[in-house]
Order: sequence, then C-alpha cells, then structure tokens
Amino acid sequence: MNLDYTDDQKAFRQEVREFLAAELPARLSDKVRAGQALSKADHEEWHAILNARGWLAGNWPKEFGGTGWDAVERHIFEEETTAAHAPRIVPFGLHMLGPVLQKFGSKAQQDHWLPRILSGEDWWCQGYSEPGAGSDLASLKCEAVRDEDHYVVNGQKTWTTLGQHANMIFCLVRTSKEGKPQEGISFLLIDMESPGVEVRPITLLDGGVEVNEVWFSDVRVPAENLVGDENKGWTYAKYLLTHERTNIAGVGFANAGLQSLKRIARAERDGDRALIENPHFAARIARVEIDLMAMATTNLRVVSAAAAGQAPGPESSMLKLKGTVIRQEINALTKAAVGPWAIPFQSEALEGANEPSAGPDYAMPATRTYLNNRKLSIYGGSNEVQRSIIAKTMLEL
Amino acid sequence: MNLDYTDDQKAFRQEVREFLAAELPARLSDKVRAGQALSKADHEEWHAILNARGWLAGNWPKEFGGTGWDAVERHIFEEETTAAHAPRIVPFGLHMLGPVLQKFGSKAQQDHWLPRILSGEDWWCQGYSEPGAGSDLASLKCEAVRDEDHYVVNGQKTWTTLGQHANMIFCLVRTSKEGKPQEGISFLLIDMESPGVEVRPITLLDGGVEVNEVWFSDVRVPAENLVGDENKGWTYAKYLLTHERTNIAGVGFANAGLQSLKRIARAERDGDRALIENPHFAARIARVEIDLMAMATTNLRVVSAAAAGQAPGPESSMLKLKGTVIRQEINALTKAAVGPWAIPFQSEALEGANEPSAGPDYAMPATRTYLNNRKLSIYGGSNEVQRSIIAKTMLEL
Amino acid sequence: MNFELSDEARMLQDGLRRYLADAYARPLREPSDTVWAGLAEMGVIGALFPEEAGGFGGTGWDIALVFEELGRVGSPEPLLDTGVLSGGLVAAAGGDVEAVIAGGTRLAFAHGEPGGRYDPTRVDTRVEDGRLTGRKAVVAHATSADELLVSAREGEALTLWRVDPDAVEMHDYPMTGGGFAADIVLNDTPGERLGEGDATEAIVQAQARATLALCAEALGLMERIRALTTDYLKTRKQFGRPIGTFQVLQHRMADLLIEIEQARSAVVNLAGNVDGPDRDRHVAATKNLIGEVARLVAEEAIQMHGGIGMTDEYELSHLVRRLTMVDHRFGDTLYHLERFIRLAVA
Amino acid sequence: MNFELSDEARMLQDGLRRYLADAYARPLREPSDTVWAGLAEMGVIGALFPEEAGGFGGTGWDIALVFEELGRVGSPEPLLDTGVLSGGLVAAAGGDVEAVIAGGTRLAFAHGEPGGRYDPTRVDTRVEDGRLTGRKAVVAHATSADELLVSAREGEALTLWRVDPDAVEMHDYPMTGGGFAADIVLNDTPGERLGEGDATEAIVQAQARATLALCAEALGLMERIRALTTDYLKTRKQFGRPIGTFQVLQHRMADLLIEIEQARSAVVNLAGNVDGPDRDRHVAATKNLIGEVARLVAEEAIQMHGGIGMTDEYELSHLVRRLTMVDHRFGDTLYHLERFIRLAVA
Repeated sequence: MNLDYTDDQKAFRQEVREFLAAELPARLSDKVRAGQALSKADHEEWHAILNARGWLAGNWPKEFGGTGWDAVERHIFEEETTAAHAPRIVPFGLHMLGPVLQKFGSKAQQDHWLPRILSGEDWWCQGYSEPGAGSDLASLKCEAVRDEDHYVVNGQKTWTTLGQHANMIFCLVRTSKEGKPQEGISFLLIDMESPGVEVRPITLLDGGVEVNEVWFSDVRVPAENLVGDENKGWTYAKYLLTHERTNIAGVGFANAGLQSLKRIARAERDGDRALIENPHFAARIARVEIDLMAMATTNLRVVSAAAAGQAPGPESSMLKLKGTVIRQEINALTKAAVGPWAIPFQSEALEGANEPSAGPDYAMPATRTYLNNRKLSIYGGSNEVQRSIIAKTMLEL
Repeated sequence: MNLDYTDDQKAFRQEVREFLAAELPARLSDKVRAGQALSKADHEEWHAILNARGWLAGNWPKEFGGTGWDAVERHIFEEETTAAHAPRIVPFGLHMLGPVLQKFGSKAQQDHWLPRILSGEDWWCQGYSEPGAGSDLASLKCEAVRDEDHYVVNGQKTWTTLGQHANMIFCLVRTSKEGKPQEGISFLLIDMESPGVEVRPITLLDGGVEVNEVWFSDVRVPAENLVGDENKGWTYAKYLLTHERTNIAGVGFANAGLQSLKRIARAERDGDRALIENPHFAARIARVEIDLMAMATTNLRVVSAAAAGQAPGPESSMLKLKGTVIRQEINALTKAAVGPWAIPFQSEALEGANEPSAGPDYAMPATRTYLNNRKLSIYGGSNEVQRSIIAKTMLEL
Repeated sequence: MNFELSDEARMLQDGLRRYLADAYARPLREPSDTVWAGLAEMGVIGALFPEEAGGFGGTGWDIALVFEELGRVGSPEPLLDTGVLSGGLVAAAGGDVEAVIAGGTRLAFAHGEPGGRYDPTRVDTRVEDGRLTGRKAVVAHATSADELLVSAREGEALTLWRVDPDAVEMHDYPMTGGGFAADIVLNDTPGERLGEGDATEAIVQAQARATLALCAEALGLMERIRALTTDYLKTRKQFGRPIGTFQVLQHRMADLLIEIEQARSAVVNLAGNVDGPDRDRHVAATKNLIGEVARLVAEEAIQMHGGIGMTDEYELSHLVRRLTMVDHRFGDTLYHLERFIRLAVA
Repeated sequence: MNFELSDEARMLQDGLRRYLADAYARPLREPSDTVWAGLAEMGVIGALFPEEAGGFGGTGWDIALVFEELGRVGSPEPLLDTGVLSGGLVAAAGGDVEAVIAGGTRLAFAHGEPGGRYDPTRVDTRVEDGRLTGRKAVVAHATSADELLVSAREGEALTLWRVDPDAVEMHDYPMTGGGFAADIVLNDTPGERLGEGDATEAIVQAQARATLALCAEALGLMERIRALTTDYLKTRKQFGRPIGTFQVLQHRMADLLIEIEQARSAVVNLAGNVDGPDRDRHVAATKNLIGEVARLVAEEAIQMHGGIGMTDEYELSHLVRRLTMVDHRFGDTLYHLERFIRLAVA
C-alpha cells in the first residue's frame, strides 16, 4: 500500500496545471469563484477550449474522440480544474448520453451524434424525471406510440437541468404498459425544436432558473432515434446512472468550498477576533475537514479500484451520500460565516446588476448556494434511495 | 400563562426539603451520590422512613393509604428527593402493581396486597418480558393452564429487575392461544417461593447484576391471584405502561447528572485550565443543558395538564425519548470528563472493597453508569417503539 | 404555574388566527398595506405595548402569542421591527407610540454596522452637535419606514436618534425572507435625540424581546412547515404507496415533532423570563435551540418533499427561506452558545 | 498510489486471521500466555519492528494490518503496549528488542500521571542520581510486564528509564476492556537510563504509532460489531418478521456502514503518514474521527440488539467495552479536535 502518485501521474498533473494557467480565461474562473451563474456562451467557450486540447471527453475511449484516461487521470484532471475554478463540464452529452451511445447505440447513431457533442453543435438535456416519478423512475408515464417509422410522444418531463439551452433531449418513455413497471421503457432521442415540444422554466428555492418542465404534445420522433431495443430502456438508464455516479463524491467541489469557507472565516470579524478564531466555529470547520479528508481517501480507493478495472459498486452510493452531507455542511457553514450578510437576496447582484449590498463580495452567493444545494441530496437518487441500496447490496438486509 | 409555583406549592417544597434534611440518612445519600449500588436493606430502610411520614405512595389515592398528591406535587417531591440524592423508590409494587390493583383488582386483593406493599412485607418484581418478546410484548409465550382452583404456570421471564430481592412477581401469562396475540393474556400474581420457580441472575454490560431470568416449571398459583378477568391482561398491562411513564422524562436524574458532570469538569485539569474551560467540552455541556431546560418545561406542561385532569397522551413518548437521549448524553460526557480514569473497571471498588484506582472518587462510576444506562433507550418500550407511537398518534401517518 | 392562555389571550389568538387565515388565503410573500392596517385595527400592534404606553399587553406572553401566529402564515410584515424593536425602544424612553399602535407610523432600527456581525455594542457611527455620520448595514424594512431610529456614539455613550429616512443615503435590496432591507450612509445627517443617558441596556432589552418575537415566529413557521410536510407524506405516492407509510420517514417526522416541542418549550421559557433577572441566560438558550431546530426542520422538510420542495412556486419555499433567516438576526446558534457558556456553564 | 496489500502483507494477514480465528474460537476476554506465544511464533510482534531492530516490517501499514485483525477478535493481548509503545521507544533509542520480538519479554510504559489527562508532556516524576520518585496512573498491563519503561524529569529534560516492576509499589485493578492496569508509586526507585537527550519527540512519535495501532484495532472491533449486528438483524424476529426488514434499522445500518468506511479511510491516512512530516495533523484527524464513529457504532449496536446487547454473556459486551475505551487513551475526540484546529484550521 502507498498513498503517493506515480511519476507519470505527477507529470500529468503538472501538464493539467500548465494548461489551466495558460488557457482558462480569468473572466470564467472569476465568475465560478464568485458563485455567479454561467451563461450558455460561457459554457460553450470552455467546452471549445477543452475540445481544442482534446480534453473535453475525459471519460470517453480514444476511438470516439475521448482522452482514454483511466480513473486516476480523470480524478487528477477533476481535482485540478476544480481547484482552478474552471467551469464544470456540462454533463448531459459528455458524461451521460455519450457512454450510453458508445455502449448501446448503433454505429450510425455513434457516427452522427458523438462528434456533435464534442463540437458543441448539440446541447443535450436529460428527460428522466416526471411529476410523480422522481426517485421512483420505474413509474414514469410519458408515452411513445409507434406510428410507422415514427414514435408519437405525449407527456411531461421535469427537473430538466439547463433544458432552456438545449436543442436535443434524451428521454425515457413508456412504450409498453405490460409486465413490471421497469419493463416497457425505451430510450429515445428527441429534437427539442420539433413541433409540440414546450419548455417551461421552474424557479427554484434560491430564485434561480436552472431546471425546466418539458411538455410533449404529439411530438413525432423518427424511429431511428430509438437507442438499443424497444422496451429495454431501463437497462440503459441504469448503466447511465452508474456512469453519472463517477465523481459523485464531489471531493473537488468540497475542497474548493472548504477553502472558500476558511477564507471567509479569516476575513469575517467576530468581536475582537477573526471568526475562524471562534473555537466553536473552528470546531465545525474542523469536523467537516476531518470528514472530508477521510472521504477523499475513500474516493481514491474507489478510483484506484476503478483504474484497476473493477466496476464501481455500492461504494458509489456511500460516496454520493457522504459527499452530499459534507458539501451541504460546508454550504451551511458558509451561510453562517457571512452573518447578517446572508439576509440580502440578490439575484441581480449576482449577475452584476444594480444596488448590491454593501457586504463583501464573498457573502453574496452564500444563502443562494446553501438553498440551491439542498438538491444534492434529492437528485440522482435521493439519499434515502442510496441508503436502501446500501442496505440491500452490502448488508443483504 | 405563568411559570411560577403557587404559594401552597412553594410551602410544600419547603416541607419536603425540611423532611429530607432531617430524615434522609447521610449514609444512603452518600452512596447514591457516589453511584454505588444499594443493598436490599438500604432500599427497605428508605421505604420505611417514607412510609412513617405517609409519603411512600405518592401516586396512590388517600383511600388506599397514599398521599393523594396531584401531578405538580409529585413533581416537586421527585425534584427534591433527586436533588438530595435520596434513593429512588423501588417502583414495582408502588408505581406498577399498586395502580393496577386499585383499578382492576378485587376488594379482597386490594385489602390483602396493598398494605403489604406499604409495609415492605412484600417485595414485588415484574414478569413481562420474555426472550423473543421484548418490545413486542404481545408475542409472549409463558403459559398458565387452569387446573381447578389453580393455574399451572410454565415458561420463562427475563429482564426481571431486582428479582433477586423479590418474594412476589406479577406476570403476564398466556391463558389462550386463540384470537389476536394481544388477546389471551392474563395478569397473575405469583409467590416466588412456590416450588418450581427459579431465579437466575444476568450479568450486564457494566458488570453489575440487577436483572434476572425467572423460570417457571409447573408452578401452581391459586386462581384467586388472577387480577381482573382471564384473557384481559393486555388491557391492564397497557394501563400499567401508561402509569410507568409518569416521570418518564427523568428530569430529576438529568439535573442531578448535569450538576455532577459540571462538578467533575471543574475539578478535572485539562492542560493549564479546568476541563470546563475547554470551549469544546463546555459547548457539549451547554448543548445538553439547553436541551434539558426545554425538556424540563415540556415536562412541566405535561405535569400541569395532568394535574388539571388531562390523561397523559403520546407526549409521554416524546418525553421518554428526549429524556433518554439527554441522560445518555450526560452519561457519555461524564465518562469523557474523567479521561483516563474511565479505564479502571472496578466493581469491587464501587462496593467499597480493596485496591481502588488512585483516581478521584467521582471517576469510579462513570464508565459503569454510561454502559448501564444504555438500557434507558431499550426498556419500557424502546425508543424505536416510541417513535412509531408518535408517528401513529400525533402525525396519523 | 399555569400553561393555559387567559380568556383575553385566547380571544386575541382566535381573532388573529381567523384574520390571518383570511388575509393569507392567497399567500403573500411581500408586506401589504392592507394587512398592516388590518393588524393595527384588530389591536395586534397594541398587544405588544403595555398600558402605560397606550397598549394593552406588552408581556413576553403577548409577544410570543402574536408572533407564533404571524409565523404560521409566513407573514413578512415589519411588526417585529416596528412594534417590538423600534417601538419598544421609543416606549421605553417614554416616547409616544400612539401612531405606531394605530398603524400610521412604521419604524426601522438602524443599528448593526458593516463588520459588526452580532455584537449589539459594536457601533462606530458618531454624533456631533446632533448630526450623525457613519454606516449601517442590512437595516430590515428601512425603505418602508416612516422614521428611522439610529444608534450612534456620543463620546463613549451609546445613544439613540430619530432620523428622517429621506435625509439618508439608502442602498436597498430584497431580503431572503421577503420585504426590503437597506444599507444606510449617514453623513452629517440631522437627528433628534431619543431618551437620556446610555442606551446600551435599553437596546439589549429591546433585542431580547425582539429575539423572543423572532423565536416565536420561527415556532409558527415550523408548525406550518410540519403540517405541510405531514400532508405531503400522506398524499404523495412512490413505489405504489404514500411515502408517509415508509417507516424511515415516520421516525424522522417523530424526531422533528419532538424537536418542535422542544422549541415550543424554549419559547415558553423565554416568554416567561424576558423581562426578569434571568433574561440573558434564557435569550442565549432559546435562540441557540431555535437555531438548531430551525435548521433541522427546514432541511428535513425540503428533503422529505423531494423535488417539489426545491421549487419557488410551492408554499414551502417562502416559509423555509424565512425560517433559514432566523439564525441571522440578533446572534446565531454559535454566538448564543458562547454566551450561554459564559452565563451558565463556565 | 496503491491500496492493494503486497504479497507479504497478504500472507501475514491471512495467517494471522486464521490463527486468531482458531485461538479465539472460544472468546478470550483476558490476556493468555498461549496466545502471546503464538503471536510471537508467527512473527506478529516482529512485524511491528523494522529490519534494523531485528523485525521485518515496522511501517504504518504493518501496524494497521496487525491491529485491525486483533480488533476483529477483541484480543486483549498487550501487543500495543509491548510492541508499539514501549518496544518502539526501546528500538528508537537503539536498545535491544530481540527478547520482545521473540515473545519472551513484555513491557509496559509508565508515563501518564494523576491529573495529567492526555498531555504527553505533563510529567512530574523526578529523577536524581538515577533514582526515580513520583506517581504514574492507569499504566496498562503493568502487572504482566517483565520490565517497566518510566518517563521522568531530569532537570527540564524528559527522560526514559528502565525499571524493575518488583522495585515499585503497584495498585492494580481490571481494565474495562480486559487485562489489568496499575497505579504506580516510585519512591527513590533505581532505574537504568534509556537513550540520550530529551525524549519528548521520541514519546510523541511512539504515541503516534500507538494511536495508529489503537485506531486500527477500533476499526477491527467495529467491523466485527457490525457483522454481529447484521447477523442479529437477520435472525431476530419481532412483530412477526426479522427486525432487519424494518426500513428504519436498514437505513441506520447503512449510515453505520458509511461511517465505518470513513474510519477505514482515516486509518489508511494515518498509516501512510505516521512516519512523515504531516504526522500530527493526521494523528489528530484520525483519532478524532475514530472516536466519533466508535461511539456511534457502539451505541447503535447495543440499541439494535436490544436487551441481549446489554448482557455480559453475549460476545458484543466485551467488544463494545474495548471499543468505548479507545477514546480514553492518547487523547479523546475533543482533545484531538482542538489539536486539529491548531494544526489545520486556525
């Protein structure tokens, strides 16, 4: 056993650092550091920079235009980009649809769609959840009926993240009502510009708009947009959920959040001392840092096993759960750290508009991030679902 | 609304204080304060003193030789005796069997058994739990078969507290296997000196012996020892469980434990300061004290409602649960407070025997009390059972 | 010892509850002149003041009663700032609060300063020859106030001044829980002195009562959030049955219920002690406990609701935002933990 | 970066696990000469020492591996005291540990003093002309030791001395986790100096390695307790079905599992850093985390077992008692929380 990176891995880390120093626009990293929302153009700019370097698809094999990195290399890349406050990669095309097409798509589908993901020609979003089918995906109702060489889709999807930017959506749709609820689900690619598709934004708890409802009324989808076999969509969805769970621990985000929290706690005055010298506040920081140090190692153990070819198992549920608890605690402490400056609710200020609070810049996103990140324990399989998975698979209860 | 006691209540409190100052033997209060086990004779001595004053049966009506106190008076008596480190009253005859006989017993049973409880002639213990029927009492198996004017009892009871001192046991026994599990249970009074009764001590986690197994082999019990109707024992048992839950919050014990914890934390050195000046330790004490302040008021609200004639409802489940959490936290902090002195495991030392640790006297019971009081959240309806009761009755879930 | 409401209090509670049920039948997330006038008319503002100030209440019990009801509907009216905090200071100094009680005058207390965090004595605004200079931060409901009460140092003494809102520079922004706050710049701004001598104790006392109001409001918010969540657990189905039948959620709801009961007792403790000698210990204990429970209730309620709990449109969002802000006024859980240690443990 | 055991380590682990499964087939709650000899014979003591001291290991990984296995069976052998703590000090000072490795000599480290709590530098025992005077408290396995190692002040310097156990006054008593400890009185007792110069850093280093051993033992204990509890949940029936089918217990077990996984990573972190520059931060982090998780696991295991978990006879009792004592050596959770703050946060 040892905890050191190999010389090759160290060299790779250095290479990533140099790339970021040279290529990451300060305008973007400033926005990320300040917790400001990124525009569609911001995301596209960063994707293009990564694509030019051949580093956009860190989890794709080389044959499809990916990097071919192993889990440790992906981990290093993730650590460095997060530490540098690079925008996160928009995951829907790259981390979610890509692997499904590579595994289950036809050659024609791969040849057509994968390059368009890399080039940014398509912006994908995800059509999984429905009202009434959140953690219980198998009960979904959005329906696709075969009509010669088309499917006709009717129904509703919700929690569609960044759907307002997307021109394409991959959907789970019901193609049969027979058998168990998981059966009869298919995986369909739908052009958002088709007649009958309507996108309605959902304002969230924090005042921001990042998710949407998507409505389908008699939307005609070419049958060639079916991925894999009809009624086998559940299999592909589960595969995708596993892939989505790599880096599910969010160690990089947690580390960046912890560093930011400490900076704030050093800057904030608490009576005659810095807030970080308040032993009770320091204790809360210490507890979450200690937890994070352990979780980072759990994550490395899983990454290292993955690099050695082992499939991620229920450990990803453990990482998801502990990861969200840690990040949410950091968010809560950051909100606490800014004191009365948590009260202003400044959506416009975050976008750089008029009449910001006189408070320090770091205070502005604290409350909104706290509220927004309550989602972490809800989406991607709620923490309750994760606990049940752990109990079933690891304890055989 | 107001939080003050009436003049009458204040006068009563003063009367209790004077009585304790005059009549509570220092030998007994010293043992209680030091966490030492009390002998049978110790208990009997204190019961006799209370009985002489007419204060032994605080929850009995006057007609049966009780005090006739209301809930607030009982609360004041409880507060003062706990604060003075008086032995707790052994509850089996006085708080458990007594109320059942008064409500469901025949005149002959009341006339015979109740005075013997007050005089100390009988020491009762409780035969409820069985292996396999703890929180799920309805599944009990110990069987009583009618044979003319006797019942013949076979089976096993367990967790019989202080059964080693008792000459009488009140039991739930199965008299019918028909209907729901709760039906077919009867409430029977059994002489422990009958042939076929065997008591085996159970050593607990903390090394102490306070509970027992009781075995019955063809034990013949006069039919007149049946309380109420055959097969209706479940009703009486539930009534008893409700009565057992008065003072279930244990506010008095918690207060005494907290005071003792603070004394220890003031005496223990932690580097160059007293342990209580360690902000992290002080924070743990503060949190539990704040919780206790609130719970004491919840308790008073329930007591006050009871004195006004309202039956205790699911609030007793809330008090039981929060009460055990608070007491167990105080026990854990006390163990933490004594530092390395928690390591000696000195059963004999506690009884005053040879080779005690050189540590301070207050350190001796810390570990044992911590271990022993894990029972608080298990017996009398586990905290899990209490949560389910709360969810059902108060949330109607 | 008596935990029953008096007949008068019961009447006030019933009336207020009925009025608010009606006024908030369609949830209001911003202050409303109509509601303000309604509250004044039914005597709710007067209930916060003692008879000698022209009111008919003013005890801790009155404050607790009123604000628990306001909390239940998530009311964003500036009653705490106008009635308890500023109005309390004016009345304590012998000033006239008739117009406040009648609903005609709204007040705001410009006290906290940038960097002052929760320390009630950290005031750098100076006054010279009756003119004030300095900065105030996050002054709640400043823009809707007819009059500002401003704290300032005259020499060493902490003093209070009435200031015309039009005479100051205000930078306003919405608050997370509804309504607007402002950062305020005073630059040689004229003021009229309120009261005599050092105002520190008066401010601490007014903050203690405002803390009680805030804690009672939090209790009402938590009760409403609990009710919403319970209802949701009964209606929402997953995996073929109401999610409230899942034992895990039942037990977590039971724990919430216990903690809310603790919060209620903490409010009772403070209500009974806010004007007494043991005030500071109870302020610290109650505010600390409320802060802990509020976080638990807010986070669990969102979690048990799942996605719908994250949406702005649903009633929960406003209640949760208000509840989350309770910890950011008059000292947070850690501030009061430290105070409690100083007062009661060490 | 590699989290796989080397072939040698895997062999040691397999052999040790097989041996212990056999030796503890009937649980032993007190140290046994047979087991001690068995451990020595299969080289387990030697695995704790580097080659230059006559061993064949001695890294943090070796310590973690050995003590996790001992923890799994709740072994009360004095291996930590003899092999890591005292033996480590002797070896570091260039002393001969051959007899220790061979199992012939058991050592105990008489260091802590009454009132010294967890401070490793609080030593008032004095030495003059090679004779020691002072008191030592709760010296683990003192009565079974063939030789005592005693810390004492010579002037300002902290020094180490070999002392004959027969030359001191011992007051012995059982320990909560098995074995005996003693309070020791030294009164002009002769000793033989071990090493040169000030021993403070040597003691801190030996305690860091002993802390790793203790944390790894705790991990083994927790693994075994978890397995016992899982088995119990599958077999024990209440309300007509195995209690492990109740969702509440499933989720609480899932949380335990996650925390035990955290504990494992914390042990890995300390094992990889115990001889490196970042030692102190990792000692503090790991001991704090282990203390928190140990309490949770012990208490939840008893609770889920119910009554049977309270009995001495059942295997759990001994494991839980040992686990609860982990927090009482080398600094508890709060001690290390404060150290971590000093080293990493502030």
